Amino acid sequence: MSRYFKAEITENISLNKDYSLLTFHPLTSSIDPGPGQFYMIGCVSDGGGSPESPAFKYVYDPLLKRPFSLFRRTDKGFQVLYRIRGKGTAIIRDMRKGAVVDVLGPLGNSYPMPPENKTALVVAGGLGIASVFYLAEKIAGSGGSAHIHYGARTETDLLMVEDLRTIAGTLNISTDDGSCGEQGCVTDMLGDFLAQNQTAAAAGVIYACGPHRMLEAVSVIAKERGIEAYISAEERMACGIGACLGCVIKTVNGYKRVCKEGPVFRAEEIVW
Amino acid sequence: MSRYFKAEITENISLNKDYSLLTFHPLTSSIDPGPGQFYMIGCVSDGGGSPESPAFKYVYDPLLKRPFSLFRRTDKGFQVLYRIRGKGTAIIRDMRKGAVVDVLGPLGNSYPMPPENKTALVVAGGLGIASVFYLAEKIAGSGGSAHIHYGARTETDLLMVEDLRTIAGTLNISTDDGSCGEQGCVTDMLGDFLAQNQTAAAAGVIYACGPHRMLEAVSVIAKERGIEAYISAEERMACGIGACLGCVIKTVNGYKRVCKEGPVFRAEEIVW
Amino acid sequence: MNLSVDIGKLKLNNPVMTASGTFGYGEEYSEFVDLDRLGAVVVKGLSLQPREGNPPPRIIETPAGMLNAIGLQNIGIGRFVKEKLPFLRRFGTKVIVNFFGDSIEEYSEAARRLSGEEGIHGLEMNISCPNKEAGWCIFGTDPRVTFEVVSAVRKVTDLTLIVKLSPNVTDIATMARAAEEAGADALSLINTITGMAIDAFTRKPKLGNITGGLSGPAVKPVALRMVWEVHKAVKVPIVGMGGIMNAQDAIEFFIAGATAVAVGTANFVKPAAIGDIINGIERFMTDNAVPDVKELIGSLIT
Amino acid sequence: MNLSVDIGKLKLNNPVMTASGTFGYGEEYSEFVDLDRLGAVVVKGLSLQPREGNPPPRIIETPAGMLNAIGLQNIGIGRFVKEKLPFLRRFGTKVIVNFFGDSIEEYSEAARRLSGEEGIHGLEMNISCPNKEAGWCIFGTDPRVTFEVVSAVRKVTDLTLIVKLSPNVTDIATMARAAEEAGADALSLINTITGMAIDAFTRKPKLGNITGGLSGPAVKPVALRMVWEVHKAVKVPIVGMGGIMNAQDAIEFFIAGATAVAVGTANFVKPAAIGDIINGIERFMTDNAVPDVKELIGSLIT
Ligand SMILES: Cc1cc2nc3c(=O)[nH]c(=O)nc-3n(C[C@H](O)[C@H](O)[C@H](O)COP(=O)(O)OP(=O)(O)OC[C@H]3O[C@@H](n4cnc5c(N)ncnc54)[C@H](O)[C@@H]3O)c2cc1C
Ligand SMILES: Cc1cc2nc3c(=O)[nH]c(=O)nc-3n(C[C@H](O)[C@H](O)[C@H](O)COP(=O)(O)OP(=O)(O)OC[C@H]3O[C@@H](n4cnc5c(N)ncnc54)[C@H](O)[C@@H]3O)c2cc1C
Ligand SMILES: Cc1cc2nc3c(=O)[nH]c(=O)nc-3n(C[C@H](O)[C@H](O)[C@H](O)COP(=O)(O)O)c2cc1C
Ligand SMILES: Cc1cc2nc3c(=O)[nH]c(=O)nc-3n(C[C@H](O)[C@H](O)[C@H](O)COP(=O)(O)O)c2cc1C
Ligand code: FES
Ligand code: FES
Repeated sequence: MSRYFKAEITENISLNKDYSLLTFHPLTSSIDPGPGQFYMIGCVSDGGGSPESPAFKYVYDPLLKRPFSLFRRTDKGFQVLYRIRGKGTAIIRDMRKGAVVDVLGPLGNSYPMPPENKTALVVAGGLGIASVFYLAEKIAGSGGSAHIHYGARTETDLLMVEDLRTIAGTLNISTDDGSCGEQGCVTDMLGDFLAQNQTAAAAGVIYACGPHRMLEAVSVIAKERGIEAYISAEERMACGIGACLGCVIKTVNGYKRVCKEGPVFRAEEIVW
Repeated sequence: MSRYFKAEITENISLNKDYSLLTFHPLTSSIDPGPGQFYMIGCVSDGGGSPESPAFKYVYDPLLKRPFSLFRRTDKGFQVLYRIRGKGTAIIRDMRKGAVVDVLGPLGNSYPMPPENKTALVVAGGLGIASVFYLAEKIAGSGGSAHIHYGARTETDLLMVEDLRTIAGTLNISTDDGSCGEQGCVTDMLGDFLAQNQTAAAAGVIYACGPHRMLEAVSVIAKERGIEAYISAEERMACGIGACLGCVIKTVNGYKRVCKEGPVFRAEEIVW
Repeated sequence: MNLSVDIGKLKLNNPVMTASGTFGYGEEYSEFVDLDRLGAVVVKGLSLQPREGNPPPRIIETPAGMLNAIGLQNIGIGRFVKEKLPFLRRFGTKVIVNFFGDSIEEYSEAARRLSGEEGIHGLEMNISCPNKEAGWCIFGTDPRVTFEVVSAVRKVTDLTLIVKLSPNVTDIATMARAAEEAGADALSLINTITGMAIDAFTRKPKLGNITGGLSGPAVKPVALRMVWEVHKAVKVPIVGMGGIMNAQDAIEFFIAGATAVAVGTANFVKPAAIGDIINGIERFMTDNAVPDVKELIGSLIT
Repeated sequence: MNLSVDIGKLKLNNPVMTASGTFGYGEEYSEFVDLDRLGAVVVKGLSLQPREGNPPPRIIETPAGMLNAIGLQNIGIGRFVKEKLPFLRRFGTKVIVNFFGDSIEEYSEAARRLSGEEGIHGLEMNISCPNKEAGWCIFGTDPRVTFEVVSAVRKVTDLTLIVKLSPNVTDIATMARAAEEAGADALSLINTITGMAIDAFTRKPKLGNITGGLSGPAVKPVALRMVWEVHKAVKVPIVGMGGIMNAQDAIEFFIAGATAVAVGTANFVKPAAIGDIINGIERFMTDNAVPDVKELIGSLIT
């Protein structure tokens, strides 16, 4: 049972030109992840050959593993929902079923589940959905239900919406260009929701993941209304396990490591 | 018509654990190669994606293209017979049909065809066969026939023997361990052949490719018997086109570039 | 098969240690690596007082390498001794503490404080961190200043003293001799090479600190050359590092003249790397009939 | 869109040139690159007399880089002028001749000989090649010697004089200032970083010359940092190089302070690289509304 393992790719589905969904199955027994935790994935696959291949052992570009949130678990393994950004994700996109990858995880802390008397208010901006989906699923699984606010730039950036619908209490969608759902930003949508749902506002816990600006706006809203809020942060990472001090974020208690004390922080703790 | 082109992989057959045969088809019109010429192949494929992929554009390890002799031409394209040595060849081994690679070639000079009144004596040590096969085929195609001496360490290092048989006048095989053909080294076999075939010896031209020591031995034999001999040399290469001065070999006329003045040299020119 | 080597008074079970700053305080990696297997654990650089370090981003990947600008963030010697050292004492492995200061006095005081502690077996003096304000780097780039600061530390400690050299110098051999003459028991090299990354679109540096230190496979050729140059220049043992990713890399450093090696960036790439490297060295020695790792040291045939 | 820049008296159509030693004498690459598209062609380093260069192997690939130890093999200035220059004269592109000598006298004599030739538009003085015998490297590592040799060359030539700096120094800014004060019209950097590769099995150096110069993407972070440091230290224009593989890399060098860039190792990786880079710079300027490439120079926001 280790957080460092080799995994076989069991599925790698292209959702559209920019996004894919990878499923990997650990080849040795691994640890159960919590919602909000992440994995670091090596960007060299054995190309269907053997992990003893020189291509697997001696190619050092890309070098570092890439961090990805646990999107959800299926019977085929762990899923990560990812955007093709640079060379690492482009290589992962090209990995085929059966290829073997090096994985480290689950890493970091988890979103705390909402107490029984509280309602989960989930806010996702863009790929932030990857970090909160599993949380929403867990909440649904434990009999609760989450109000999900999901915003993206445009329709094609809205991912896995049908799956989301099955686990959401309510699902409010917005896009910057109005191509789907409300036009505008997800934080405005959250603000409106809270204004109209005083009970949810009074007994809610916010869980947010998305771009820095969005998280800042969420934290302002939460503060104004006195709602407990958790955000998931992102930083460049090398080790993923708290050793290199590379991934720090500024908090009211000094620098904290996103990979260790995070990625989930109380919103009020962050110095925006 | 350019010596620098993208090519599609039309076939990549594993001959055994250590050796494979790659066929690539130029996507733009390319130049006809001569026997003994070589290609430099980029070791990043587009992985079946697009050459615009960041994986294709921004991965710099392996960096340099790898040189490979033209093995032969088929209707599927140009073939190279290669051994999986390090990371570059391991990556090439894993390339699939349809992948696109960056290719430079044909490069260097060619073996001169034997004059009509002369017999070709082909000597190949190990992978040296990759460099002389096309020559033998050309000779067979033009109505001549080559006496081929082909030595390798052991049976599994003897490659494409059946194909070779169809184009050889005579084919003599040796292995270091006697697992196939004569036991011993290919140069001894050549020596014996010349001793027994005075006519071939008197009117022969030697073409040799293989390990340094073997080439040296061939050149000694050729000199002793006054036979014209050509050898194909190997050196580390960067540019492949004579610009970097990286691939020089010591000759009686000073350093010469294997990629430009070579890879084929008159045996007597080399300072062994 | 003998893998043991001596670094000053330190007897290491094998010649593989962790590179400072890449293995935390040991605890972080204990899940992936049996600490008892290591020749030594070298901990993250410490100073008398805790340090906040540089603003993020602190890490940028580069081709076959990475830039870091951690800025020597650390919990300070006091908290290290109280909170981290007890964990390390549980292992048989040697503990080497990497430290630094802003002045000769701070260096001496840090060394003095560390020397009294049970469970600290050696000191590695970082005179070469490139992430500090300009003036500071003089400890690692001016041989007279190097001599002075190493001499001062030498006076206050009996522990094995390893001086860690900066590669950002014209002549590493001169720096090495200065440290040796000042009483260093060993030298370690290389620290990171100062580099920089820029975002073409925002026109801003990619690191919060503008510049950072380059490590990883990209720097290995430079590290190997410097180890070889220093090996020819001094008598004290060398701890070689810079881009060691596998056992073969480590063997190359031994051949160039290193008595031991340290593994840094590789830990990030593969958390079990250092264990694999030790196993790989053993396998190499078996396969190539090398009964004693010391036979490899400085065995370059030129 | 304006891509033209001035390097000394040289007006370049665009700021992209070839790095000396990686583009032969221009002819070799004319099949893959339209030489008229280039800002300038910088030819392989020349000396008064032809040189044999180092024994092979001369090239070793390293992670995201390569070591070379060509040893300045060249056909000599005489043959260059007779055999190679006529070809280059056919193009509108500026021709910059990289040269070196073993003494101040040789440097001056070489510069004098080159200055009279039609079709040579500028000189690049290599004081930094790491592949020569020990004593020689002092031209590029001791600022007083740099000042002296550059001053001597300055006296004998009116051509634009670019001095090419070595990265193997503690303080590149000091070296840059020495060259500037001695009359250099421009500075180019970086040359290769000295490195080494060892075969673990044979225990021999992988290069015939033991050490060689590291180039390629691996060194880019170091090159970028040095360009930035030199940009802050001098007024003369800088030709930046070291690991430029694509247009974005080139833009980063402009932002760090380079007025022009040179492309080296990339030519080997993709023979059409330099043309692609020029096209890519144009595309970047269009996409990002940069009407004049000069706007980018030294535009780093810190
Ligand atoms: C805790 C955490 C969870 C994440 N979860 C997801 C997810 O579920 N889905 C998803 O698509 N992306 C996620 N990301 C971002 C993802 O890690 C980057 O998109 C990815 O590393 C880009 O790699 P690349 O090689 O394609 O890009 P390149 O730009 O080539 O990468 C260069 C380097 O920068 C790092 N890097 C680049 N972008 C980021 C980024 N945004 N955050 C951190 N490091 C970065 C890379 O890891 C690499 O070291 C997450 C990041 C963090 C820190
Ligand atoms: C003119 C010429 C023709 C060749 N023809 C063939 C052929 O038909 N089939 C075949 O299998 N091999 C051939 N080789 C050798 C082939 O180029 C190497 O096996 C290959 O480059 C190894 O790459 P790698 O990445 O797997 O190994 P690595 O060891 O990882 O390569 C590291 C670097 O060393 C270079 N290198 C390693 N071995 C050699 C070598 N023997 N010669 C030159 N450079 C080398 C690589 O190109 C690369 O730059 C030829 C070499 C030359 C010079
Ligand atoms: C994230 C990081 C932090 C580092 N911190 C320190 C440090 O605190 N003290 C020190 O002497 N060296 C430090 N180093 C340098 C390493 O110990 C080592 O010298 C360098 O990384 C080269 O080795 P590598 O290529 O194997 O990583 C650090 C390196 C990295 C990558
Ligand atoms: C094979 C080779 C030969 C070189 N020859 C010279 C030379 O003759 N004169 C010189 O000043 N620089 C020479 N250089 C250095 C390059 O001009 C350039 O400074 C260096 O390679 C860094 O750029 P790059 O990373 O783009 O290659 C040579 C570099 C290589 C790789
Ligand atoms: S990534 Fe190393 S401490 Fe977080
Ligand atoms: S490989 Fe560059 S000259 Fe031959």
